[in-house]
Amino acid sequence: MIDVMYFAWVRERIGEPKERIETDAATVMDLVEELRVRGERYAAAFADVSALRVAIDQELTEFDAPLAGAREVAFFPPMTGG
Amino acid sequence: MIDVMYFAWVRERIGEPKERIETDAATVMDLVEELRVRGERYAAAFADVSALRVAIDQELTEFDAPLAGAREVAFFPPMTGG
Amino acid sequence: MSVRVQSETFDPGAELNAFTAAVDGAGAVVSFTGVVRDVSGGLTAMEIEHYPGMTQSALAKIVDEATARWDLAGALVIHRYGVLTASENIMMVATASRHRVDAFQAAEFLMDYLKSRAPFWKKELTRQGEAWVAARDEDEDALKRW
Amino acid sequence: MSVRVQSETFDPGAELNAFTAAVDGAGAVVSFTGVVRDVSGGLTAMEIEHYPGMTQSALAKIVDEATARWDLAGALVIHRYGVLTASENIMMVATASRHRVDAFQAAEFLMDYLKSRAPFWKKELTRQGEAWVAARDEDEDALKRW
Repeated sequence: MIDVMYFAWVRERIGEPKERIETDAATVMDLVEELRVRGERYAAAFADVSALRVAIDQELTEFDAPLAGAREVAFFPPMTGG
Repeated sequence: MIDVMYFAWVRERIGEPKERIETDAATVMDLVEELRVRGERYAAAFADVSALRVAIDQELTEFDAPLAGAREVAFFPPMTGG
Repeated sequence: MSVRVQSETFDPGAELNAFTAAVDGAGAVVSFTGVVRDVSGGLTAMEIEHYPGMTQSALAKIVDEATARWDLAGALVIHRYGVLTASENIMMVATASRHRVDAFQAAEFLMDYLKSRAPFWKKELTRQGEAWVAARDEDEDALKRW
Repeated sequence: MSVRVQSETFDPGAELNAFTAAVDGAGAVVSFTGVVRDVSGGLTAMEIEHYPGMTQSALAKIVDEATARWDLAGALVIHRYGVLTASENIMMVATASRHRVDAFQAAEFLMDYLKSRAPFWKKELTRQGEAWVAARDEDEDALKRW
């Protein structure tokens, strides 16, 4: 089980800030593939991963990063702080 | 007649902040040559003009600048503002 | 070194003075304040979302990096989240050093990283509707110089 | 655009807040504050001499140059002269812009020019005696990047 979190417009497209997901995905990208087939809202949110950023356990990482041991994965658009 | 002003250690070496001088000097450097022969304190202050800066009528300039029409010439070390 | 993530507003002048007093001995203090501006002329509010579990640690990491790279006597980051209106302060960075170049460079570094690597997202609410602020390529490019 | 040359002290925080309020609409405000620091551990005072007839116009010219080069909503320079003691504020620069890069660049430009082109001279009075602060080659070199 993994906590998957969504922020900003990713959160709005999916309609949830957070969910727990049962997955055997090996990498972030594998998880994205699993999410995409969950329905239209997911397909819309994950249509273009180049427009997204991902963090595993609150550290920014890449989409080819392994998920082994991960407790929390977060998807969001490029950050706009400052 | 021209007002000649001295600041910082130039002022201290010469012992005066300001004096009026009768001069026909064509350039700043000509004026420096005239001042140097006024005595030891002047010779000490103007020993190395590369260590000095000059302003004519309150605008920074160079030692080869013409003095024609100048009302005020100021000599001082490199500035240390900020 | 101090990092604060908060919804409440803050007083940049009071923060600057307190910061300067605390880093006694540093000759150079640089501050940056980010203010909500009404670009379109119809802004009713700015909403800032963040990733609570990650924000504090991401900011602390950025500040640690700045402290390692420059000779700093102190660094401060304050960043707000929640709903803000025009002219409200969004965030503030302050750096102190014996050398003005270090203070300036560290402040710019902190700002560049805050823009693109701290988990904040801004949404503008205008009379015409609402829109997430898009990240700008030049903000991503700005990181390359460090 | 505002230039003040004064012997009295000033409150950087209050100045920053007043400046920010006056440039309403600028999203980015940068400030630099220079503070007397006791490098040697024996400083009793810092004396700042200036060239009254030239100071204001030299500073105004530097500010005009910054305003011409960057997209500024405002710029402020305050510089003191006279006798100051450790931890007193010497000077302050503030810039405001819609773009953080402009605000930072203009503030650094103003500082670089203030260091080497504004007619101020600092003397340090210590228990061991007094000495004029020497201009540093790196301050002169800093002008080359502009």
